[in-house]
Amino acid sequence: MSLIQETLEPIQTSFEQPTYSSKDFQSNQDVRWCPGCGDYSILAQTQRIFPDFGVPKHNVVFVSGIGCSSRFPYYMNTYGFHSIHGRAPSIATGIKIARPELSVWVVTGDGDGMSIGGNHLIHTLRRNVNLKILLFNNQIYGLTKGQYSPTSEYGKVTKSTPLGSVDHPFNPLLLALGAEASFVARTLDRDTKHMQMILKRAHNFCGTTFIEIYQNCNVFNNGAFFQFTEKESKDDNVLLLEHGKPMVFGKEKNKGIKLDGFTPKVVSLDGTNSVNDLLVHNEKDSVLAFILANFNAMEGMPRPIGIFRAIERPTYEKDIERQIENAVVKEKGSFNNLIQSGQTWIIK
Amino acid sequence: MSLIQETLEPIQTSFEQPTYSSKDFQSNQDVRWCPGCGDYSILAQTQRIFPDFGVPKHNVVFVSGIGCSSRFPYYMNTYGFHSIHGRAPSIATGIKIARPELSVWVVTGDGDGMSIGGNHLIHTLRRNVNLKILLFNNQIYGLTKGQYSPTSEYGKVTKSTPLGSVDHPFNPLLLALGAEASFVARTLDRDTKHMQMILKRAHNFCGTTFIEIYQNCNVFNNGAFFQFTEKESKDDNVLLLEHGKPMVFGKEKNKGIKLDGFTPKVVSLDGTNSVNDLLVHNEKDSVLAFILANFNAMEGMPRPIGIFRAIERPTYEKDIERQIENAVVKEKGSFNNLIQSGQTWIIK
Amino acid sequence: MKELLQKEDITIRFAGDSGDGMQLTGMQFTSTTALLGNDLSTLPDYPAEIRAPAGTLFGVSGFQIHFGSTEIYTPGDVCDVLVAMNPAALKVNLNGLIDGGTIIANSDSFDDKNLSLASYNSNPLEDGSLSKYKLHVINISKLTSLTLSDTQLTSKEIDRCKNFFALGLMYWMYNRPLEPTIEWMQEKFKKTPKYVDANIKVLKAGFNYGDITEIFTVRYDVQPAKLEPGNYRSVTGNEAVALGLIAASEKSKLGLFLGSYPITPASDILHELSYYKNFRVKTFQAEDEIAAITSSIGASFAGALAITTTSGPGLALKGEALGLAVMTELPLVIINVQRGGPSTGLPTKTEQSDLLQSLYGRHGESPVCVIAAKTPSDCFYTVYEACRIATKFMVPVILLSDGYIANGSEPWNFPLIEDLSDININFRTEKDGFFPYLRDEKTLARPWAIPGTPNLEHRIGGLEKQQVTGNVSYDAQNHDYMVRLRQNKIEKIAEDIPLAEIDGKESGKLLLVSWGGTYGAAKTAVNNKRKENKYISHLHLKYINPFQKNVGEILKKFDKILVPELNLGQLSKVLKHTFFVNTISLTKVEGQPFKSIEIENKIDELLK
Amino acid sequence: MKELLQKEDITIRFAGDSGDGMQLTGMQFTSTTALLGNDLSTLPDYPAEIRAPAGTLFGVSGFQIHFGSTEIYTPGDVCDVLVAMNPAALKVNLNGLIDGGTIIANSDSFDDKNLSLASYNSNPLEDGSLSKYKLHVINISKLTSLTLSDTQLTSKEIDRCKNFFALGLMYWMYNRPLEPTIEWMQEKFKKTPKYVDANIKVLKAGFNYGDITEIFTVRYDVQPAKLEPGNYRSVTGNEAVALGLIAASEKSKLGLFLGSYPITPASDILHELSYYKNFRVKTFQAEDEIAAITSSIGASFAGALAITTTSGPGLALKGEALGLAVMTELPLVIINVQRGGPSTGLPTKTEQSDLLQSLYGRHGESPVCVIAAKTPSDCFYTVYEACRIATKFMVPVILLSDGYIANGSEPWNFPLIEDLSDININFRTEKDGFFPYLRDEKTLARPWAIPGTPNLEHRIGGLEKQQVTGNVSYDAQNHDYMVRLRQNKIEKIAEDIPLAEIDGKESGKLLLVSWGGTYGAAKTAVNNKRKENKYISHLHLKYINPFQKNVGEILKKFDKILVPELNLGQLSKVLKHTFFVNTISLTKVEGQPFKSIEIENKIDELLK
Ligand SMILES: Cc1ncc(C[n+]2csc(CCOP(=O)(O)OP(=O)(O)O)c2C)c(N)n1
Ligand SMILES: Cc1ncc(C[n+]2csc(CCOP(=O)(O)OP(=O)(O)O)c2C)c(N)n1
Ligand code: SF4
Ligand code: SF4
Ligand SMILES: [Mg+2]
Ligand SMILES: [Mg+2]
Repeated sequence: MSLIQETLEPIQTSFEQPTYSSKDFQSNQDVRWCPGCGDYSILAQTQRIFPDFGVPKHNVVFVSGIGCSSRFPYYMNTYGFHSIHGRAPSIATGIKIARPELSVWVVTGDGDGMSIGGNHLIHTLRRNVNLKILLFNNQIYGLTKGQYSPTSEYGKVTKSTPLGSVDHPFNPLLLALGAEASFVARTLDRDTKHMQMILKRAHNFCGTTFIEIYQNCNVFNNGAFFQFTEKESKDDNVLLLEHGKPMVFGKEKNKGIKLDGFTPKVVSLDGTNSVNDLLVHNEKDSVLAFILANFNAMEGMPRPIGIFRAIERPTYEKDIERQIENAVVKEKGSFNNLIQSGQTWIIK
Repeated sequence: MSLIQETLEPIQTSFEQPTYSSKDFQSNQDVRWCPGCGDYSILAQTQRIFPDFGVPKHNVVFVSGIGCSSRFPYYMNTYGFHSIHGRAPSIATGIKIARPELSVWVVTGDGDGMSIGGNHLIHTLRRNVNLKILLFNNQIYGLTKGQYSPTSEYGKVTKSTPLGSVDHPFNPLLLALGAEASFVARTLDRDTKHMQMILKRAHNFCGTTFIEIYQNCNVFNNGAFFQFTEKESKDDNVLLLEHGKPMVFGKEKNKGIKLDGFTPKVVSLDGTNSVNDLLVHNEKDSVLAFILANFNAMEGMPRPIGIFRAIERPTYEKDIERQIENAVVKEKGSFNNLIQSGQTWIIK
Repeated sequence: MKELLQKEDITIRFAGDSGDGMQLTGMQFTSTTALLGNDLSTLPDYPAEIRAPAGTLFGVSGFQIHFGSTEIYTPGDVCDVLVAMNPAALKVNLNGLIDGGTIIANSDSFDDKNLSLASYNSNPLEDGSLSKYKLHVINISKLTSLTLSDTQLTSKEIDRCKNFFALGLMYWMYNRPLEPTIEWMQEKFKKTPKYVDANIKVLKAGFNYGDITEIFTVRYDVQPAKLEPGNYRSVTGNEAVALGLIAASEKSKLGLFLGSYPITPASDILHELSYYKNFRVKTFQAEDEIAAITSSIGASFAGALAITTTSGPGLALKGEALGLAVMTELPLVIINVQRGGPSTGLPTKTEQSDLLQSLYGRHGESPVCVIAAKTPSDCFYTVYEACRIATKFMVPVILLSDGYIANGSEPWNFPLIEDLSDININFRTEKDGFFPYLRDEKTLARPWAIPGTPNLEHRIGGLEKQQVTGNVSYDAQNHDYMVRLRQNKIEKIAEDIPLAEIDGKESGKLLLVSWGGTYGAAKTAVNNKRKENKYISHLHLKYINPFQKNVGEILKKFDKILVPELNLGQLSKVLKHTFFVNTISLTKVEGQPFKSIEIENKIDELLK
Repeated sequence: MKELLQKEDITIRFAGDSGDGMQLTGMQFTSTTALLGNDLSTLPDYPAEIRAPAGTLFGVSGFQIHFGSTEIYTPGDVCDVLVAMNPAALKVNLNGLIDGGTIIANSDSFDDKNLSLASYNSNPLEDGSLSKYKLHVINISKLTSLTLSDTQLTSKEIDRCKNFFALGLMYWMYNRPLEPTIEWMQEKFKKTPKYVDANIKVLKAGFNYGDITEIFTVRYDVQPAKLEPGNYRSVTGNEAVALGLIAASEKSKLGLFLGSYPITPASDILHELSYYKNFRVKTFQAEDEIAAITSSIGASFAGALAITTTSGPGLALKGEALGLAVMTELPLVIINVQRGGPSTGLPTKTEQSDLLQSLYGRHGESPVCVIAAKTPSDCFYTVYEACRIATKFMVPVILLSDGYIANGSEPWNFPLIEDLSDININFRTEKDGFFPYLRDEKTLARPWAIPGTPNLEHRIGGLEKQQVTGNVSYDAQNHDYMVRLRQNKIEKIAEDIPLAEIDGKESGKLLLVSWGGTYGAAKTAVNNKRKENKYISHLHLKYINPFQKNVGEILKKFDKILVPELNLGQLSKVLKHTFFVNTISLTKVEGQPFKSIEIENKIDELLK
């Protein structure tokens, strides 16, 4: 079931394929993140997967705001714009509207994208400008040295909350769903293959893609996501979402998700419950996406990663192009006609 | 079922009850809306219901941004602040944090609250500051004379979209749910009793209350909601949500809402379907609220009015008070102690 | 046959309720008068409320037109005729009427309710208080409904026609033809012919009323002005901005991108441009002013002719992002239509109080080019010039307009595309020797290398840039160098613009310096003084940052420098610290343009 | 026993990788030195990156301390000693070392990798390039690990202790006791005693290394300064702001509300205040700067002592809302800790380039009070004064600090609460005669009538206000009146502040005018010149809008006026247009404070 109209535009497929290696996407700038920062892996995966897209690198633009994460564009050997705090989605929107043929990526942090830039983010999502948005969520302000962010957990002790934060955090995916984002996903800095897969899916999707990437800030918020990324714990705490597949997880693949009314439950795949009783993931189902996004707040539920929702709808910039083409076909504008189009008179 | 933690604070109940009439809430300022504007009714209902609340009027503050709707505070004989475009939630947050004992109301428009002020709105909702937010949604920019707003429908022809808007609009309730608003409701300018009821429920709720009010702008967007407000059509197009009650609607009360998986359907209460098969409204169920909020986009579904969700959780300003009280109990601050608290030395 | 007197110029003010159609009436009178070859200037003046309750003082909407057989630079200091459709309109506008001036009052609206809404204790039409004016009390509403008594229109619809009665009467009184308005009606209401018929009937009834009744004994005629020969049209400042942008886009072959958020009095530029999809104009109504300017910055990076339009409060919000455009050295035109401040202030009134904000309203040393338009039609040339400078020097340019010239109109001897100077754009495509911050020696412009260009991949941003490479640099000397370079680059523009021209002698006792919309009143004041054989010189400044190269020189040749401004003396401050000359400020902050008499009085005082 | 030489003042710079703990080392040296009774001034200097890759040039973190037996006003123009923990630290800081100065280099880090990261072709410790300095090559890392070889610490943990070796050595060299640092370690690491032991061991090892080895033949001593008697503590500018706000809150009995959004270099004020919950301080980390200031405006309306803190880009974002505070005439203190601009610029460096933005960075005529702090401890008094003015005059006050004084520290003869002047707040409670915009005759302040007060219900907002009633008014004359009144009100503050005091003769050839953080360098320059018998006068301006009443008078008595600024001459502009005096600008925009020598050279040039 879908609450939003179904795919209207075909997925882009054919490009003249340049042959790149990941090196081609590495700029000549020194990478300046702290040693051990999760940002390195995200950069590496991006550089690794981009050659697969077959987009000429001069047609790619990375736009960011301000924050550690927002240094990202400097390291990609494409066009790039490291802008000001929170405004990357708007700058990228301007680029994309002006030049729909470019592949435009936004890199933002939980502070940059969810705090000061929250409004631009949700408006971009509702408009469905064909931008690829990567939210590096480390649940902290890194660059300003460790204040809590809008995704930091309630009670978090930080420089600006010595007695613990009393801010109920945003759930980024829930907010994106509330803004009717057409593509909503989550991946992990340390799961290199999964991240590459998600980036590729995003690239192929026509519309705004919103990807939350759990990113470890080893200096100010070390280990925030270790239970989802470390070998010992990840299998039991992460639920990999795959379209059309039942929701199974656990080291032994012996646990699953069942629905009781609207309430999801973890069940063991012992005798009483079989795989056939489990919820089956469906990227086209918004209600399911909503339920999955809410796992964060539910004790005992694994954390889903993957594509929560992917439902195409018209993109903003193509709609504009369409209006323009129609108007031009009707009557191509000419300044001389325009300026004389109302009442004019001659004085001799 | 609830995806957010349950009520933590009791609903406020006892006040020393002043005896007011609606007149007491009318200021001496001339009301300057266009004749016929839906704002008049909202003002009247507010002035009518306020005496019921038993709050001394000097403890009430109305805060607004800019727009026709935002003129509202001038007409309420309480404290009032007609601020700048989009910032009412932040100003109100400052007031409420500084003085939690005040009853603070925010009046905003679809442009003021959802366009320029969208970020403050969602942050206020997630923080759960105990503000009463009234969004006058007329799906247009009134004060600036008729441009489309973020709630205007796709394709709308306005001054700034002569060929029709290509902006997919926000669904305000969906966005509020995405921001985990604890109280989410909708009412209609012309349904005076319902509006009064909703205002009262909001008043009694402890936490941010977000109320979308469909408001007719008879000058720039006349009739936008007539199918939900006019006698001939409203019964067949409006679904009144009542906690614990099955979802029945229609002139003859002969239609209802049933669920098929996650998909709601309208059914006739003829032989095959009975009231017992219908969905029952539950203000504590977030998934249900999400499904109901999505009715807007679904052909053939009635428009729900009422309280979509009401789940209490700690309020921001009370948490701050709590931290302060604990800290003060531990050791009341004294400047002289503080300034000497580190290393000091004496020079003679 | 009634007497026909010749007049050199006339000022009429139409005033009524917001719902009375006064703006429309005024605009019709304007078109017809322009067609007759008069020079003219208009001043629409409407309330901040959309449709305030009928009859209230704050709901009065006015439209003033000043037309003549000579050149006209202002909408008129005082009116010769006041058309007052109700008591509030009379009350609000009476002090703008010249002693002995004519009042046309719609007596039907002077009932108890309306009188009390306008705070009249007695009916001014009857109590003799208007004895110093030529008062014509006409039951316009009644006459309108009589005229339309045989139609099917509802009484509400009939009442809406009454403004055309007043218009017809004015057409008679000032010897104007009805045809242009009739043609306009036929076009405008073509889908509802009943309105066409009704309106024409009423218009003619008004005209005939003047002709037939005994009330009026004289009519006036205002001969065509000796305007430059050419093709004319009427234009408001906001329209001229939109047209100028279309022209710049066509000439530069750059796609036009407008990122904007609606705000009075700038919104009409957005409205105009959003119509021009067939010019491939892309208008983006952003969620706020910050998204408006930042989307434009993105579009500029991508190679568009990028524009953002706003008014004061919006410019304040754009300050931070404007700094980014300064640092990234991208072309951008910011159009600020000034209104009354501070804060929400007087949103529908005019003012010139954003000059200092335009120059200094950003953190850090953040210089931008600032230029100002002086009249409605000058908005066209000024925005065109802004586009030229922005793209040639790779800098943000702020264009200052104001509510008065944005909404005011004048006849315009308009150019065709071939009459305009070229705007040549050279996107960088050559790989060899490319560095993002390697500059053109003459302009100091860095290359405009847009995404999509092979081999020129590069990164820009808001952190300080190393010279030449454009890499991030925290180097002390480099920062100092770059701060001064950005300043120099703006100053360099002075070498690319014409010298300032002075109107009058090159030295003397008194120089009048004007900028922006005060041009008209200043010019008129100077002309009037000259008629009295008082010679003063006049310098109008279009370029404010940088000033033209000879401005300092000019200023220093005068004993006194008078600077009238609709603020508390902002240009004065800038002249003082830039040229170290003393100035005399004449300031007025009333939400209205200067009257030339106010400037003349000051001149007299200074020449004493 | 080694020789002990007396010195009047010494400047040391500790430099190393961001991860080497240089800030901490410097701060420890500072505390100990302060306790000894020296006067001192410090300059922390760290990169914009959090923890840039080890060994890189941009990852170098430095901490400079200048201490002496006389009064110290700057962190020192040049260093006497450079402690370089790696090649990059040497490279970056060498040009700040005095010829013949001392270098302490950790030779262990001068390996091929680090040398190449620092772009050295050969090892400067070996190639003779440092021959003009006293070079001490010490294998600090090795010595540290030897010292800790018998502990259980990992080699990584051991390596983290090496800064204490350098510190111990410096303590030996400048004859400082180890006890204060040992005590601090015992407190700081009390949860991990193994660190306490290790650090103390290494600290002592460094000290003994100086004492025992033959390398060092002399030590130095710097006698206590003859400071004013009293109770002292060390304080940074940001700490002083926080303390000043606590004092103002306690004294005024107003609850303190801080709405802020983190930004370097202002964040520490937020951090400090968020600790003071037991003072009932309410800190609100808002979603952006606009929410930060508007929440403060709300809190002010509600009766709090309302503050917002930020740096340049944030101030730009607050411009529109600041206009609302101007219009609604609410008390508000805006603290702007300036940093390098424009745009993101040099976020961790200092600059004075937000002065014009503070004065003019808003639409409309939107005057606010602007004052600036001159030293770390002066931040305390300045913010206290800002609170006093804001609440007494019901106006917004912008306090300008900068990165240099915000992070720098100095010994401070601090006051107790009873030493501070009163701040009296009178909320309006009386119903009779209450009008929201009826003013106090002396201050022109309107009443502060806060929600919750019976019978004083009223509405305020951003539209122009009718005088007295505060109702919305579009009246032309009223607007003009109110615009001028708001301006007057700011000017009136001049009657409530002390006259400016000049340091030196009241007239003469040259007046040095400083503002904000340039105070120290200016003062030092003046003192140094006096030592050469060159007498010049010095005027430091704390109040910039309005200026003190006698400033114009003072300026006019000098032939030349020299204004050093870390911008392109912003105060100069303001002095010129306010007082119509000519000024000579000395400008530097390098992200660093002035060296006094730079001012001295200019003085010499002007006195020639
Ligand atoms: C207008 C403005 N306000 C504040 C800042 C300071 N600032 C820089 S980055 C940042 C937050 C960064 O957090 P996040 O986006 O989560 O990025 P991270 O460093 O964690 O990757 C802030 C508050 C700024 N640069 N500009
Ligand atoms: C900073 C700023 N930008 C723009 C405006 C212009 N403006 C005033 S109200 C408004 C939109 C009003 O729409 P809405 O909030 O829906 O209110 P309505 O008039 O429809 O009740 C706009 C764009 C402004 N006053 N301030
Ligand atoms: S501070 Fe955190 S997020 Fe920033 S670079 Fe370091 S580890 Fe990464
Ligand atoms: S313009 Fe619309 S919303 Fe505004 S007052 Fe008029 S009818 Fe109401
Ligand atoms: Mg972060
Ligand atoms: Mg609206």
